[in-house]
Amino acid sequence: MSAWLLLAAWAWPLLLVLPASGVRFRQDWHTASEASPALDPQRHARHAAIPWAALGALPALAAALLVPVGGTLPLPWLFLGTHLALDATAQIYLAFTALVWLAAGVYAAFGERGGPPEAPTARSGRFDALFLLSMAGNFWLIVGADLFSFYAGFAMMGIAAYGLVVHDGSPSALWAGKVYLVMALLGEVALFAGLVMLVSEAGTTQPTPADLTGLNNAAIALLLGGLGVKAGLVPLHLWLPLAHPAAPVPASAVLSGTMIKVALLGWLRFLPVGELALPGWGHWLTLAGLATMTLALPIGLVQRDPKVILAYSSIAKMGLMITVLGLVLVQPALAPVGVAGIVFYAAQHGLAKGGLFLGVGLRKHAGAAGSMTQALILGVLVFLALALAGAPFTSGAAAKYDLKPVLDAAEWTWIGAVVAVTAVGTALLMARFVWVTWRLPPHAEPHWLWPVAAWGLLAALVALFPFAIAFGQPAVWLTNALPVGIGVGIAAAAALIAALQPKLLAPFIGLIPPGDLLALVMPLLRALRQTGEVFIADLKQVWGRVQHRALRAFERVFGSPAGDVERGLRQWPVAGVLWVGISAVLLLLLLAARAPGAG
Amino acid sequence: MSDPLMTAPLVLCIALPLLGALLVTALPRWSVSLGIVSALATAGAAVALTAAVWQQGTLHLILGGWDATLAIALHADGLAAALILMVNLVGLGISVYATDYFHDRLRVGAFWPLWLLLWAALNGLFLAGDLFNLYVMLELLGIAAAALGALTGNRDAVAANLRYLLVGLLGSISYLLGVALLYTAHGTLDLGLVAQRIAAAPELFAVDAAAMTLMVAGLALKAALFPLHFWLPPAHANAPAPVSAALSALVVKAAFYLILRLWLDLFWPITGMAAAMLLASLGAVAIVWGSWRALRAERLKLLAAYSTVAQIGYLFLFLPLLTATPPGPARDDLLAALLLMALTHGFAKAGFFLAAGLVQTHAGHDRIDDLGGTAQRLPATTFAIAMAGSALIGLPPSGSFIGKWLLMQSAIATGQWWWVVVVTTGSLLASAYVFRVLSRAFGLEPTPVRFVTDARAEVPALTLALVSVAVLGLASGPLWRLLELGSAGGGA
Amino acid sequence: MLTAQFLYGGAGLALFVLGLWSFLVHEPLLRKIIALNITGAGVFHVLIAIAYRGDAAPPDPVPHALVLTGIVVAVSATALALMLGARLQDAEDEDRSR
Amino acid sequence: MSWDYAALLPGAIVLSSLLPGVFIFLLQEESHILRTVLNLIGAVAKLVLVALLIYGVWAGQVFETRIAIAPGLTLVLNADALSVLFVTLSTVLWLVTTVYAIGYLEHSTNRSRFFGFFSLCVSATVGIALSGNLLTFVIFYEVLTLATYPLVAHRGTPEATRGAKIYLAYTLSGGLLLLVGAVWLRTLTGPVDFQEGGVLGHLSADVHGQLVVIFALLLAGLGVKAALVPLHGWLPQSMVAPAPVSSLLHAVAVVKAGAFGIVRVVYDVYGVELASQLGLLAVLSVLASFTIVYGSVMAMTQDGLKKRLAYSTVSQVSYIALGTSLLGPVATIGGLVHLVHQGIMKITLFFCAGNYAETLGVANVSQMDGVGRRMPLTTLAFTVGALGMIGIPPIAGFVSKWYLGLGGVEAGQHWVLLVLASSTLLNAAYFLPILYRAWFRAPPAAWPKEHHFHTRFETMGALLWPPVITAVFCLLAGLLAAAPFSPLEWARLIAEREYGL
Repeated sequence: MSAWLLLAAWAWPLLLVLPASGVRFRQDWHTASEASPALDPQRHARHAAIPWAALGALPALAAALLVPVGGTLPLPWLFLGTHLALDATAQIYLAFTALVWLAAGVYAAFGERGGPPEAPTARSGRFDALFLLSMAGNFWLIVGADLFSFYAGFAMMGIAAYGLVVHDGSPSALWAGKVYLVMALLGEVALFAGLVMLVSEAGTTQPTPADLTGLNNAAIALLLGGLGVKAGLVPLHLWLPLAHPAAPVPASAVLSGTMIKVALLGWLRFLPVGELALPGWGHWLTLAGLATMTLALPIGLVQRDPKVILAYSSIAKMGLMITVLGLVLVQPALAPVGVAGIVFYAAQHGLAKGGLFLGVGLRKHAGAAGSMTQALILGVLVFLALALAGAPFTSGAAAKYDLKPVLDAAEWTWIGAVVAVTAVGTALLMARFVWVTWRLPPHAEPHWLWPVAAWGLLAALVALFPFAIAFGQPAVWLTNALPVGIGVGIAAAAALIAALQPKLLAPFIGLIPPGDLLALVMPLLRALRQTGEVFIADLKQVWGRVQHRALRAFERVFGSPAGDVERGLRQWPVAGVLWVGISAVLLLLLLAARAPGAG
Repeated sequence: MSDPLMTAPLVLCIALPLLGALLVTALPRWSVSLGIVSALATAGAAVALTAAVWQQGTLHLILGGWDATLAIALHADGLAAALILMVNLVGLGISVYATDYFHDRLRVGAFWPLWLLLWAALNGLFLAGDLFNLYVMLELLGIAAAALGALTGNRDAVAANLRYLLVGLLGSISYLLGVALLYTAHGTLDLGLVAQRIAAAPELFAVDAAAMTLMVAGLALKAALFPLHFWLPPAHANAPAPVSAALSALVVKAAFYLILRLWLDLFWPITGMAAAMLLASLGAVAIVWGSWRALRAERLKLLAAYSTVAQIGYLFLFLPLLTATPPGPARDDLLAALLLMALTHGFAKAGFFLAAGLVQTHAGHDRIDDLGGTAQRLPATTFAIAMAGSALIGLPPSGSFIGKWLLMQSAIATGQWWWVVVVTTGSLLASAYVFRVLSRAFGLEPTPVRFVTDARAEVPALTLALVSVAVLGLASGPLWRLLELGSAGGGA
Repeated sequence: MLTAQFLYGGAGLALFVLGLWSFLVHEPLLRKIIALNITGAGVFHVLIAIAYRGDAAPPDPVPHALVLTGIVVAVSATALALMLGARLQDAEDEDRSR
Repeated sequence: MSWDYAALLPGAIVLSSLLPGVFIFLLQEESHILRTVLNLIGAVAKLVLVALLIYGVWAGQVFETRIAIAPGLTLVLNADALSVLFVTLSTVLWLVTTVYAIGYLEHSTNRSRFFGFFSLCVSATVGIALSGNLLTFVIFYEVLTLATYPLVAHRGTPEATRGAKIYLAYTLSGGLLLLVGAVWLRTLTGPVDFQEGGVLGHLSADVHGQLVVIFALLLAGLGVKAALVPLHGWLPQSMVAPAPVSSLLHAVAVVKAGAFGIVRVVYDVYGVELASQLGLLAVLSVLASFTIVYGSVMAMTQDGLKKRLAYSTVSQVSYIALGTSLLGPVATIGGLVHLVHQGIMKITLFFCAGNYAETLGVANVSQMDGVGRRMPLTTLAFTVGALGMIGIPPIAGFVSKWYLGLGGVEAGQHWVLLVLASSTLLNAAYFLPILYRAWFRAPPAAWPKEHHFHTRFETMGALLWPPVITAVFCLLAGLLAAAPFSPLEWARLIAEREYGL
C-alpha cells in the first residue's frame, strides 16, 4: 500500500504546478492591467498565502521514510510501461533529495525567490510552478526503475530548471540560462541516443548491471557524455559556475544539492558497475575526475561571488566522486564498497551544499547586521563549510572515510596523494567562501522564521549524518585531519596577508571569470556565427531571386494571354496545302502498308 | 430484327426533329413551345432506341422494300446507340437552355428550325447505314451548323462561319468523291456490303486506299484535326452559347464518329499502323497545341473552343492503339475508353459552353481576366464550369479519367509509351487553363446569397457537367455491354 | 464506248482538281463559291461516268440518284454561302461608313 | 457486391461527411444555425460509425465496400488496421476542427462555400484512408486536391489566389505522376489491391527495373503532398489559408495523405522485403532524413509563426517516411504512431497560432512577447505542442522518436540517431525561443489588433477549447502510450500484421 507513495512522490508536485502558478484563466480581460494581467494584487495575496513550493516535497520524504527497500509499484499502462521501485541507492537518494527540496521549498515559499527588485514577488507564481516541475522530475527519475521514467524525469527537470536559472531576468541570468539550456539539451540528446542503444543491446527497459555487459563503446560514451554535462565533468562544466550564481538562492541550492547528483545515479544504473571491468573507460573516467577536481579548486579560489565559489566546489566534489566511479569501473570487485561510498558522499555533499547555498541567502537577508540571527547563521555556515571540507568530526570526514578503501585499492598509488592535495584545496576554498560570506553586507527583510528553521533542520542533519553511518569507529572521525589542518593553516596565513597587505592577493581575485573555458571559447563561436549568418543571408538573397523569377514566369503564363497566332494558318492557301499534303502522306502510307514486301 | 415496334425509334429519331423543324417554321409564334416539345419527343425516341439496342442488340432497318444496294438503310449498334443517347440528352439540355437565351423574335424564329434540322442531321448521321445517306446527312449538318453559328449576325461570327461552311463543303465533296470511287470498285453503298467486299477483294486495295484517303481527309477537315482545326476556334467562339455548345460537343464528334466507323468497319483490312500513327501524331500535336492555346486564350469561349481542338486530339490517339491491340477484352476496353472520352467530352463541353454563355450574358463580356465578380456571383454556374473543367482535365471521378486510365494502360501495354507523355502533358495544360478560369471565382466580392440564381439557364449546364463528372465516371459499366452488343451483330 | 466513259471520268477528276486549286488560291468569295461548285461538278461527272454500263444495258440508276441529291445539296449550300457573304458585305460596308 | 452491414460501413463513413457537404453548398448564406447543425451532425455521425469500425476491425471483422465502375476497374473501400488508424485520426480531428472553424469564421464571408469544401476535403481524406486498391486511392487523392484548392484560395486576396495556384501546380503534377505510376503498375500486375506484406512478390526479377521506375513515379506523386524536399515548395505558400484550413492541411488531410500513401505503397503494394531488396528503402530514408533536417533549418529562419510551423511540418512529417524506410517492426511502429502524434501536436500548434492572430492580431514570433500572460490557456496548449514536437517526454512526440531511434538501431542504421538528435536540437532551437518570449518576456503595452469577445475567458470558447482538447490528447497519447487502444498499441497491432508476427 505504501508503494503508492512512490507515485505520489512525483505526481503530487505535478498536481500542485497549476494552482501554484497562480495563473487565472477566467477574468475580465477588458480591464486586465497590462503589467501582469494574470495576477491581480489581492488574488496574488491569496495565492501567496499557501506555501506551494514547500508542500511539494512532503510525499517524497514520506516515501523515503515509509516505503521499505524493495518496494515496487508496476504501472504497465503508464507512459511506455512504468515500473516504480525503491532500492537502497534510490532510497538514500530520495531521502537527501527530498530534504534539500523541502528546505529549499520552505525558503522559496516564505523567503525571497529573486525576481526584479521593483516587484520581487511578481513572478513568484511562475517560479513556484517551475520549481515544482523540476522537483517532480527529480523525484520521478529517482523512484522510476525503468529508464523511461529516468529519462522523462531527467528531461522534465532539466528543461524546467532553465526557468529557475533565468528567473530574475537580468542579462547575466539570461546568458547563464542560454548556456545552461544549450548544454542541457546536448546532454539530453546524447543520453537519449545512449539509452536507445542500451535498450537495443540489453533488450530491456529495466536493466540490471548483468544485462549491461554487452554495452558497446558508443553507448557508454554517449551515456558518460550525456550525463557528464549534468555532473559538471570538465570540460562539460561550463554552465555550472554561471547558472548557480544567476539562479535565485533556493534554485541554486537544489541545482547543486540534488540535480547534479542525478548524473551519478544514472551512471550507477546504466553502466555495468560491478559486473564487468571496463579498464579503458575506467581509467579515462578517473583521469577526467581528477582533472575536474584539480582544475575547479584553483579557479574557485579566485572568485568573488560566494555562490560561484560554491559552484566550483561542487564541481570539485563531483570530480572526486567521478574518480571513485572510474576506479570502480576498473576493478568491479570494489563495487559494493565504492557504490555505497559514492552514494553516501553524494548524500552528505547534497545536504551540506544545499545548506551552504541557503545559508548565503540567509546571510544576505535574514536579520540585520550584527544581529543574533546573523551571528548564528555565520556560525552554522562555518560548520557547514568545515563539513564540506571534511574536517574531523564532521559528516564530511565520515563520508570521505567510506571512499578511502577504493582510493587505496587503486593501482595508481599516486591517486591518494592527489586526493589529499585536493582536500587541502577544498579546505582553502571553504575558507575563502567563509571569508567572502562574512564580508557580505546583510540587509534585513521581514518574516524569515520559517526559512531559518528549515535551514537549521538541514544543518542539524548534516551534523547528525556521521552517526548514521559510522558511530563508534574512531578512525572515521579523524579522516584527513591532516590535509584539512594544512588547508586551514594556509587559509589563516592567507587571511593574515590579506588583512595586512591586501595588494598582494588582490590581483589574483577575479583573475579567471566564472565559466572559465567559456570565456576562451565564446569569441570563436561568435566569429563562427557571424560568418554563418552572412553566408546564410547571401544564400537567402540568391534563393529569393530565383524564387521571384520562377513566380514571375508562372504569373506570366497564367496572366495576360497572347494575341491570335493562327491568322497565318487560316490563310486558305496555307490550310489547303496542309490539307492536300496530309492527304498525300496518308495515301502513301496506306499504299506502302500493302506494297509488296511490306506485309 | 425488323419488328416495327423495336425499329420505330430508328425512324422517329430522325423524323421527329424534322417534323419539329417544319412545325416551328410553319408556326413561328409558337416556336419556343413547339421546339421544346419536339426536343422532348426526340430525346424520348433516342432513349427508346438505346433501350431497344440494350435489349436486343444491333437494330437494322431498310426503308421502302428495295434491296440493300438502292434503299435507305438505318443501322444502330451499341456505339451508335451510346452516341445517340449522349447527343439527344445534350440536345435536350441545350434546348431547355435556349428557351431562355434568345430574346429578339428574329433570332428565336431562326434558331429553332435550324437547331432541329441540325439535330435531325446528327441522329441521321449516327443511324445511316449506307455511305450516301451519310453524305447527305453530313451536308445537312454542315449547312445547318454554319447557319446557326452565324446567328448572332455580327461580323466575326459571319466571317468565321462562312469559312466553316466552305470548309464543310470542301470536306463533303472530297468525301463524296471517295464514295464515288468505292462505288466504282465495289458497286454498292451499304456499309456492311462494302466492308465485306473490301475484305474480299484485296487486289483493289489501291482504289480503296484512294477512296479512304479522300473520305478520311474530308472528314478530318470537318473534325478539326490539327492542323485542319484553323476554322474551329473563331466559329465556335463567336456563335451564340447554345450553338457553340452544339457545335463543339456534338457536330465535331459526328465527323470523328464517321472516321472511326470507316476505319473500323469499312477499311479495317487496308488500314495500317503507319496511317494510324500519322493521324495519332497529328492528334498528339492537337492535344498540346490546343491546350496551350486554350491556356493563352483571352476569352472564355475561345478557351473552350481550343480545348475542343485538344479533346478531339485525344480521340485520334486511340487509332494506333486499336490497331496494335488484337480483338479481345483489351480491345473492348479500348473502344469503351474511346467512347467514354467522347461522351464525357460531349457532356462536359456542352455544360462548359452553356455556363460560359451565362457568364457572358451576366458580365456583358467573356474576358477571363475580368470575370472575377461574375464568377463569384453565380455559384452554380461556376460549379458547372468547375465540374466540366475537371472532366476536361480528366480528373476523377469523371468519365475521361477512366478513359485516360485505360488509354495509358493500353499505351504502356502495347509499348507505345510516348502517348503517356502526351496525355500527361495535355492534362497538365488542361488543368492550367481550367484553373486559370476558376481562380477568378475566389475574389473579395460580396458573398452570393443563394446557390442557384436563374434555374432555367443554370440547371441544364449544371446537370450536363454533373453527368460528365459523376455518372459517366462512376457508372460506365453499361457502355461495355452496349459495345459488345454492337460487335455481336454487324459492326466490326 | 469505253473511251467516253474515261473521258467523262477523267474530265471529272480534272475539274475536281481545278476547282480545288481555284478554291484555295482565289481570295474573293464569289470565286470560291463558283470554284466549289466546279469541284462538285467534277465529282458528279465521275458519278455519271460510273453509271455507264455499256450501250446495251440501261445506265445504273444509283449514281444518278446521287448526282441529283448532290445537286440539290450543292444549290442550297451555295445559297447559304451567298447569303452569309452578302451579310458579311453589309457588315463591312457598315464598318466603312462608320 | 453484397449490401450487408460490413459492406456498407466504409461507404457510409465516406458519405457521412460528403452528403452534409453537398447540402451545405445549397444552403443560403445566412442560414447559420442550419449549417452548423449539418456540420456537427456529419462530424458526430462519422465519429460513431468509426467507433463501430474500430471495434469491428479490432475483433478481426472484415469491412469492404466494392463498386465496379467499369470491367476491371473497381472502387474498393475496406478497413484494415492501418486505415483505421488514419480514419480515426481524421475523424476525431475533423470534429474538433469543425468546432474551431465555426468559431473562427464567424461573421466572415462565403461560409457555405467554405464548409461545403471543408466537408468534401474530409470525405476525400477518409476515402484515402479506406482505399482498398491503388485506383481508389488515386481517385480520392485527386479529389482531395480539388477539395482543398478552394479552401486555400478562400480568403480571396491576391496572395491567397497565388498561394492556391502554386499549391495546385504542385499537387496536380504530383497527382499525374502518381496516376502514371498506378496505371503502369496495373499493366504489370492487374488490379493492385492493398495487401499486408505487399502484392508484387510474385513478379519475376526481369520487371524489377520497371518496378523501381514505378516506385520513383509513385514516390514523386506522393512526396509532393507529403512535402518531401524538394517537392515541399507549396506548403509554406499555402499558409495564406485560414487557420482551420492550415491545421487540417498540416495535421490531417493533405500532408498526411501523402505520408499515408507512402506507407501504403511500401508495405501493402511493394512489401517491405521487396522494397528493401530493390534498394528503394535506402533512397526513401535518405530523402526523409534530408527533409527532416532541412525543414527544421528553414523553420529557424522564419519569423511568421505559421510559416515556422509550416516548415516544422515539412520536417516532422518525414518522420513517418523515415520510419517506413527502416526495415523492422519497431521503426514501423515509430513511423505509424507519428502519423497520429504529429497530427494532434501540429493541429494544436496551428489552432493556437490562429488564436493569437484572431484575438491579439499576433502573427509573427517577434510579436509574441508575453502572450502567455494574456492568453494563458492557449499558450499552455502551445507549450505542450511545442515540447512534444521537440520530443520532451512524456508528451506524445517522445514516443514516436523513441521507436524511430530504436528501430533505426535495430535495423543497424545508427545514423538515424544522428538525424533524430539534430532534429531534436533544431526543433528546440526554433520552438523554445517562442516559449521563452511567451512566458518570460513582458507583454507590450498594446497588442497589434486586440479583439474582445464577450466571455471571461481569454478568447471565444469555440477557439479556446479545441486547442486545449488536442493538447490534452498530446499529453494522454504520451502518458497512456502503453494503455490498450492507444495510438502506440494500435501502431503495434498494424506492425505485427504487416510483418506477420
